[in-house]
Amino acid sequence: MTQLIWLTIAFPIAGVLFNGLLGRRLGHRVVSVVGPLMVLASFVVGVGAFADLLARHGEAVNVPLWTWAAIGSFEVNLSLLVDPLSVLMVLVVTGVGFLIHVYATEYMVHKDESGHAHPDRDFARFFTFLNLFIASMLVLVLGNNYLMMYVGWELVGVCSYLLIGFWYDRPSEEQAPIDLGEGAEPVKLPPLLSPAASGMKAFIVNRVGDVGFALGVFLIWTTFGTLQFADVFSQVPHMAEAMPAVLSWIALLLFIGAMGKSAQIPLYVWLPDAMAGPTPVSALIHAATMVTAGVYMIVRSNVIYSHAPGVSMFVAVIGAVTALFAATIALVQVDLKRVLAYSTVSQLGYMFMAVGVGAYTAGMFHLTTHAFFKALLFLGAGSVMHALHDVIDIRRMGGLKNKMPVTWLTFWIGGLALAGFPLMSGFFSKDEILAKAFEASPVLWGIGVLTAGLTAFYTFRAIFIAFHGQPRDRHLYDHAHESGPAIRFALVVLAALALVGGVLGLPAFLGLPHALDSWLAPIYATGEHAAAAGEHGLSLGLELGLMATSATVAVLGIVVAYFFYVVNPAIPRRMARSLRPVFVLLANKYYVDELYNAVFVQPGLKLARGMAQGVDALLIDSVLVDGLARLVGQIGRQVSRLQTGYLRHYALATFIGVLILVGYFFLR
Amino acid sequence: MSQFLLSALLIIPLIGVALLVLIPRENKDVLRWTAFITTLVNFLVSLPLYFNFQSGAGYQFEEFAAWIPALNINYHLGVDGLSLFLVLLTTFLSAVAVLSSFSAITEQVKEYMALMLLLETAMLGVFVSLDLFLFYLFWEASLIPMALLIGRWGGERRIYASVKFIIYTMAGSALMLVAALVLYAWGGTSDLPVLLQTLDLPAWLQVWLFFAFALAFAVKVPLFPLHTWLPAAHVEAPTAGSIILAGVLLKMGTYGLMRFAIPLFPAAVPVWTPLLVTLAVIGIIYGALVALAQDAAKKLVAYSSVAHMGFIVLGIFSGGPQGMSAAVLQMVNHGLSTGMLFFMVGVLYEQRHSRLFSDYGGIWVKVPVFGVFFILAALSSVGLPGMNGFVGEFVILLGTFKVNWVAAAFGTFGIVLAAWYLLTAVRKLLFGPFNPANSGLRDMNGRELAIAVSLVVLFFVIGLFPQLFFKHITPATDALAERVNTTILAWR
Amino acid sequence: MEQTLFLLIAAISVIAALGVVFNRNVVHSALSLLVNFCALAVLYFMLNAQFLGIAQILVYAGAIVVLFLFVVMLLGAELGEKVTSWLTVQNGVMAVLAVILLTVIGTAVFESVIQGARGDFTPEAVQQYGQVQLVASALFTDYVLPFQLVAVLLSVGVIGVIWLAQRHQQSSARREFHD
Amino acid sequence: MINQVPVSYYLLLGAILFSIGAGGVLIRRNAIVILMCVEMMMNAVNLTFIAFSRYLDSATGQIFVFMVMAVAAVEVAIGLALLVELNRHKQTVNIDEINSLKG
Repeated sequence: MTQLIWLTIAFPIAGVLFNGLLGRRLGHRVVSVVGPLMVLASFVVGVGAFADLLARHGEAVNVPLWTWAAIGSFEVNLSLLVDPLSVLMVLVVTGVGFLIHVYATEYMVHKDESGHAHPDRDFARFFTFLNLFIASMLVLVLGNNYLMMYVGWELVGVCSYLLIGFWYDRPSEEQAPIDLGEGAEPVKLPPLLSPAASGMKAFIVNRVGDVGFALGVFLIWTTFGTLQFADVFSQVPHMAEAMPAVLSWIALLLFIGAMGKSAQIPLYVWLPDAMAGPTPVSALIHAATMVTAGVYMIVRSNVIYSHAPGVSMFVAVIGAVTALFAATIALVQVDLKRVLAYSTVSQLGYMFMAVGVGAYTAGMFHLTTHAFFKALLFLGAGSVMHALHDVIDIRRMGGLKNKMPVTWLTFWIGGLALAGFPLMSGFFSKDEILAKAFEASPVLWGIGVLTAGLTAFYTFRAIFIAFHGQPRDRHLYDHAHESGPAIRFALVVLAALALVGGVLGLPAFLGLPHALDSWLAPIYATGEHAAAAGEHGLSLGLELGLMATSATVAVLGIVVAYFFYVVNPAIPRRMARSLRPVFVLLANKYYVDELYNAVFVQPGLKLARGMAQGVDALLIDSVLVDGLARLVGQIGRQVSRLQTGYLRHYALATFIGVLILVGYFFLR
Repeated sequence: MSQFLLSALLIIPLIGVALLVLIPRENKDVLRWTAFITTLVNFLVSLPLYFNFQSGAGYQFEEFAAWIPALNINYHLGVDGLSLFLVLLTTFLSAVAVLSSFSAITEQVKEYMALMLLLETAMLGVFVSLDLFLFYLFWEASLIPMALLIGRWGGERRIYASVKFIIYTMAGSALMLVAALVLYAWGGTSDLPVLLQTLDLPAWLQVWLFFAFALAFAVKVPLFPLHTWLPAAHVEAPTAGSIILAGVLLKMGTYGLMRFAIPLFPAAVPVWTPLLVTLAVIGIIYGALVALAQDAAKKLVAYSSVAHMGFIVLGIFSGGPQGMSAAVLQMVNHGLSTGMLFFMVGVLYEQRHSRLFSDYGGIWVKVPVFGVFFILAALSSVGLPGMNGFVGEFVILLGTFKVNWVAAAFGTFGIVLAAWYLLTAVRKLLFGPFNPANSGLRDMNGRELAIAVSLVVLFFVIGLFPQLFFKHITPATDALAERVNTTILAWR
Repeated sequence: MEQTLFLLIAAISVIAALGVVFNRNVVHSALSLLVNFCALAVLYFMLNAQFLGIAQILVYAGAIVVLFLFVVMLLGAELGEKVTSWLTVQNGVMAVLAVILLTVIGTAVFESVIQGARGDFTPEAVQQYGQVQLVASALFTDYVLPFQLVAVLLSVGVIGVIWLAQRHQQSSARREFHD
Repeated sequence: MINQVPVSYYLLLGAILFSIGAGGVLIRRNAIVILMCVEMMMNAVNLTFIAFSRYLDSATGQIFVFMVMAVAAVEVAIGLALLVELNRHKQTVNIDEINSLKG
């Protein structure tokens, strides 16, 4: 089955062509079958490849496709790499992807009161792009050289652009200001970007990251002369002695690409605005798969990063800071999807912290579990939106648990996993990261634990406001209803995965094998395992202690949230009033968007206008080019004035000519 | 038969013109279809060029006939890796241009079609001639039809644009003529292959001759400071005129650099490379920035051409074979994607007669098929992997990075700006709330669809299988790069 | 003796020349032109060019000056510019220029020795064959082509003048028709 | 009759007459007088021709004068005809008013 791995890409592309060309004519039912079917087929092939790989004990296999380009020393042969890491990603992408496709078949169909289904006007186009995304993600994950990774990198960027801007004709929406009660002046919130604008913002910010990635790839080719992973990684140890600086530069440049794609500190601004896209898109692209591409890239190039300790530490620091930063913003968000968006940025920070300190397996483990419970949470939020006619502002929800039991229950499971409640999948993966972070530096661990607490708090703040307490908008509450079978199916499966996900990486002291670690071991074997991430440096007691602290912090977060929003809702308002400046700062997302707009966007446009009118139209065009033409015109006019029309002048001119000639000849 | 192929390519359009003369002026459709069939036949005749082209480094399909024996100037045609795909691009785009102007041009169709065919001959002549004066003859000949096309069927300020176009290019190429004469004096002949073997000019002369040639080509490319004729010409030119102007005429500049300037004066290359690379990089950033500030679709695409051609020049002077062969492929890519962008803008212009973004907005809902193709064209121009733009840009930047990483860094930053202005254009045209003024728009008809589909198919073929093209281009560019490098070593 | 005669005639011609230029009345300047031509004719005689002397009197003095007077009469004598005084700045400049030309040619005349192919047209030959025969023989042997051309020139000139004059009648005729 | 008068005297006289003629052309504004001065310049040239022919004993000088006379005659005829024509239109012969050739 491994040799057929290219089918995993071929199926979605077939889906793209089918839905793209015929979808509009064949109606939404056919499209809603073809779309998910293609992804399921890929999943099946993925599982087949997984089985083969198990039989081969994780030994990588290259499936060559065709020679892309061969110019002198630049030789790129497209081929797919089937090894533990890529199969894991394939399973995650196609598995979660399939569930989200099924979910979307119902989500994109609006039911009016009479139960009559109105599919979205561009139903076929939605599934075409969704399949295109799966195909691009698989290209990124399965490619066996940096060029294919870059190709996938850009393709997923374009797909996210197309899908965020799916409802391209919707204008930007104003957000109602937050009232803090007792006559305090309500806090104004910035408007939400329109889908078209946020799509473009996402693409351009990604592109800024891609520039770094591209330069990294060029540097790799310039130093190693090849782009194939295997060849590059084999030369890395020798290069580490020869030119360590180049290696760090490569690692840094590739990480800039990861920053853009996985929304880390400087380039994260596009992810919250990406929520303007339909919720399945947010779930698939902005939670489970695309944003994890950065983590995958670092884990794939673990050999480079383990030989560039400086940059790895930088990665870890960026990850930790992003985690904390995003968590603080999530505390005050009023839009359910934006709470989850900042939570994703924060969790990605965790993953980068893990891979930064060399705990690649922990990073991948958290990536996998995060894919499950974050997709679940997003789909839950989508189910709520679907029921409340696209209202996502939690201040208008309340008491939905009795109206939407399944969504409420699955949302709880997702919330617990995200918060890191003991025995949930999130707990194991986050705890492993914190353990490894503690090994690297207690400061990182401190930030991690603090963020874990905040995560628990804001997750359950949203749950309690939305599902518990009294309904705040009676009209909406009456209309709320549980979602249809497709949505519930997806929610339940994902909830199950979120529950059992932990089994992939049980801690060593339980005696059970750490499944993921043994599974991913081969990909580290290529480069000797520099960081001693494999065996535990910590004593058993210390590890138990760490696990206990992270568990208590999670539970504490939940209890505080319960106390704040269910027992005595007035408290958060009073706190907000007293800490007003902090609250306003968080509500406006530290004014980062406004900062970027003022520093990059506006000056860029002003420079563009300056160049267009000033330099181009004025300086070069009218002054130099047309100016030259006018100059020639003037010279012409001046010379013509010599023809005065008076004979005397002509006679005089002739006379002077004669005089000169005579003078010259006679006096020579 | 195959050894008269190139002359056949030149003559078929002339036969077409003869046919047009016979057809009375009234039945316009007969005129249009005759012209189109001629260009189609010419395209089909040019296909064998690709199929039985042995990818060696030498000139193929050579034709030699004494033209002015006394002065040792002769009618010498030939094709090699550099010009093969440009010939195919010319014949293909001419067919596309003629087909796209069926509904756009209503008055004086006979003259219009005749000029298009003459233009095709002139352009093909430029790419296949291996004799300096023959090249110069076709180079100037290509000016006249294009100027008339802009002058007669253009927009409001068409006279200004066409006059500026002619004078700007003529001024540049006048210097080239002088240099050609000097070269002829030194070399004794104007035959390129002979000159390449026998020529040994002193270094200082090579520097000046290179300057003269490069100036003429830089005007045509257009390179940064000499580009202001392009937006004026594009905005005023009819759609088909723009397609040909952007698609082929700009390539004559870069082709000229690689065919004449670099091989004939290799010693001058290291002297001029820093300046030209800097101008190219400025062109990339500057073109993108100015494009960002445009409020008319056609002007935006025109400035995007300035930016894209900047990439090509960057590739040519990157020194390595990668940069050069990618530059040749990028010429073809730019011809196709910018040609399609102009075609799409033309489709809109024909119905709404306005080029300003403000008149459009949210039209994707009204013209879905058009929307899809426009986005594909924009993405190909932005350099989306899997399509043609990416192949050229990526490999050019790769090649340049090895030699001069600062220029490559700026160039790579250029693709961000490219994304910014092109996607802004897409957003202003297609996205956003529907502008009721466009309610009369109809989606693409069969003819337009045929053009769009054929172009998009080519985008993906080049994007996914560039090796089909590189295998023919690389030998020629390797020879070129090797010639420049050996001279530098010997010279130094 | 001859020298004094030459100086006398030269003085007369110079004064006549100045008269032509500085006379307010066109008729007077025409008459002084006549005097100048006659003085020159005498000089030709002194230079052993009797035929040309006669020709000079016939052509220049007789025909051209008469033509001038005829035209002056036709157009009315006073139509020239009302010259108030000769001492304007412009005239001064022109005069200076004329003097400069004179000095330039003058110096050249004195320095460079006249040399050239000495022909056979010596005074003795003149005595023997007669001046007109000699000139005629030269004219009709090696200069016959210029001679023909002059003939053509003269006829063209005549036709030209007639045409000009004739056009003059038509236009005036046509003008009456229009007015 | 040997000629005591050296050739340079004649040439000098020719030069003087030529300069006076040139001066006249430049100074006077009356077209007729200008034509007269031009005639005078031509005659000065004739004088120098004949002087040369006399002192170099060659007939060519005289033949040249013959040609010059012919040209002069035609020139005056045409000149005056034009002048008459001009007068018809502009009612003047003052060359300052005749400036339609202005660039």
